[in-house]
Amino acid sequence: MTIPAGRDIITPRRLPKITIDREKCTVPFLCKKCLQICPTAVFNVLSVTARAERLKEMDPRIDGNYQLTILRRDKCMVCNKCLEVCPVDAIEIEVP
Amino acid sequence: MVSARKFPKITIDQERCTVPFLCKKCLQICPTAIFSVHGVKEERLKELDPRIDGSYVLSAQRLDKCTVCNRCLDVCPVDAIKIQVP
Amino acid sequence: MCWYCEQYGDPEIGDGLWYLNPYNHARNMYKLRMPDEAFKGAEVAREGRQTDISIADLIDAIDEGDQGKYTRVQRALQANMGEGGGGQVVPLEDSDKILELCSPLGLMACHCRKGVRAIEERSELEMTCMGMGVGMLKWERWPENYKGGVNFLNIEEAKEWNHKMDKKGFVHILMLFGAPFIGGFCQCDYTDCYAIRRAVDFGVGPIKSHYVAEVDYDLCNGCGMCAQRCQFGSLKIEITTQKAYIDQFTCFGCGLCETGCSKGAIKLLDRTRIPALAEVWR
Amino acid sequence: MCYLCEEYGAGGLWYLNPENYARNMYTLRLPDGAPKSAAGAETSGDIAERAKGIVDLVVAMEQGDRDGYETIKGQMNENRRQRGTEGQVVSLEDGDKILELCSPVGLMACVCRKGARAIDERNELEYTCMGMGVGMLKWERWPERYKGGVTFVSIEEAKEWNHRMDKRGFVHLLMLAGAPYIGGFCQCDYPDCSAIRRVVDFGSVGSFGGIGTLKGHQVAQVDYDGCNGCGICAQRCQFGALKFEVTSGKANIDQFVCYGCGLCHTGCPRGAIKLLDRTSLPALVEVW
Repeated sequence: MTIPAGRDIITPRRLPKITIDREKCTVPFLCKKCLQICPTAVFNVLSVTARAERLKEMDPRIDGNYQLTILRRDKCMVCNKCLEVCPVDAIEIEVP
Repeated sequence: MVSARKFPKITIDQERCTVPFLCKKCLQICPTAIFSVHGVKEERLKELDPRIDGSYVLSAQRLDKCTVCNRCLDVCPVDAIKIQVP
Repeated sequence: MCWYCEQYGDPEIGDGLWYLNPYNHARNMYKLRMPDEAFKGAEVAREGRQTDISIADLIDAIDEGDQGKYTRVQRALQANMGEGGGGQVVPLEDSDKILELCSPLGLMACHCRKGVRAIEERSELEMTCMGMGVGMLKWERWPENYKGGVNFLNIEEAKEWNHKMDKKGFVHILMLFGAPFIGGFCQCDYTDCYAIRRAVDFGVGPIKSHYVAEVDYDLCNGCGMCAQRCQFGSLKIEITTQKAYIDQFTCFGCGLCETGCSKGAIKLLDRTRIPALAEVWR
Repeated sequence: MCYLCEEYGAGGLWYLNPENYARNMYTLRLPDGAPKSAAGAETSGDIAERAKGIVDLVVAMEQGDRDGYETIKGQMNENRRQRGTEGQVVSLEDGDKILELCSPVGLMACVCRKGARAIDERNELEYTCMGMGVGMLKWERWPERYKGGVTFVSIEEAKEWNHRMDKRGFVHLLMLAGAPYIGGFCQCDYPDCSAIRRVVDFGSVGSFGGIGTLKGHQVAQVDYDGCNGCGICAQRCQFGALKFEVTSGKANIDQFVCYGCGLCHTGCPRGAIKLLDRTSLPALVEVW
């Protein structure tokens, strides 16, 4: 038997859709502007494992070594700060 | 999930606990504020006297928050509270 | 009892706490870190195991308004975490004891902060994570995972670092790399640490510690230092009484309020001795 | 838009619409056919009936009855809405504006603290609640409800009191007594205020949909440049929405959990927390 608690019950709600144009956003770990401005830490940056080499650290300056992903779009309140700071206009937020 | 558990059962002996709004010890010691005190019959133009037996009644509403710390038992001067751990 | 203690605790040693059982810090643990059949053990944890799910599915369930899916994914994630990728919050005192048992210990860059905020920790002064156990000796093979290298510490230095992190306000979490092998001793805060955020928002991730915090109303002067330090939103200042209020059902027992209280008004109690909390691990 | 604004806002904020403070509002306070109590019980005098809703919820939790839990919660919200006895959190500034519109206003003992902690507020220095509107003029008929009497105050005195309560750290909350008739201007904290407790304890993932109280029209936002991480704001949040993000050394507000009470905003010595209009953030527009 389980006890419903606040974090076990959802209130249905349409979440914003966030898309990242990877053609434009090529060096997110170097740029990191959106990652650090986001009040609710929606973004995540990952190293592209396919490019990882044993015994080698990945260079943030090289295109495509890191990828920006959306981790927590449930926390996005569309404040648009990321759009403002993105130097290459790679982020798009679609409000449902 | 919080966990699977049964809540403690709290019974208040109303015969003994007669003036809860005057005594108020359990209400103020409870770390999770699970108790509640209410006037029994609010009448127009009359204020209830906390000193009169039965003008207020104590109830334990938020059993889900009771951790059975037993502080209410310790402070109750008339031993009116019983907590049954399931 | 917590699942890890049931599996890996020794009632004779360290009050039966799994992480104080020296056997769990033995060198050969490393080989077991990807659990084989024998180590998968507890059927409870295996039930509902599903590998192709993630937090993203929980979020989709919210978007779709599908309570059933949400609950299914939540349970499966909890089961997965129990098996190997989980962890447990520990208070400062216990973590000091763990540092005495485990070797080697090395400071390293935090993986979560790197991912969530693109923070690069390049030197031992910046590093906010600690790798544990013999696996650390192979760090040089994976420079990307250990950006900035690893700075090995002795027990005293490790404790000093631990206390420094506690003072800053970080929650101490043991991160399992295949139970009971402890791979990381994390210093976490809300939003920037994956584990805490999962636990607070969805009830998925590391389990609560063996303790819960309790306020001594006689000593508490309502200064509010503790409220600044709680990362779980379970400590509030009850203005009416001018005392700290702790919701022990959501308290993770990290002990930050205890170590931050200048009046010594907050104590850690043994969770298992409180009937209503004895089985509250999530 | 919040449903109160939709129905009573006349294009703006419902509580800044002077029409809602007209004297005749008082007679409207209980709509015909509305349930007699929040729990839907026939009599509101009986203690067991009065607490029925919450007690039923607790039983459903114990039995792990999720559907039952949701049904009871839904019913409680529906009853409150029909009776027009919901509430809404307001910021200090909006509270001040309301005090200018409403008359009379009188300090009184808080009913919640009386029930939850048996606190007996006997004079104006102790009072932590404010009654509003012409209904207050009849207070003498109900001495038990207005233990210690009522101290009527002028607009300036009321504002001063409001600011003092804000300084202490109380959340300002409008309590409806038959929408849109505002019966009380509450000063609340967790867990002694039953309104705050109902929303904090019975919400859902990300703290939505508690019982009986709507979030305010604002949400707080941290200005990372201004914040020096002193942590005072974290002491003042009653909703667990504001945490001190140790990594960045800044305050971190979960705006989905935030009720927009503005206590962090008024407590910040550096002015680093701003209140934004809820409607300016698309994802929050429907989060009440």
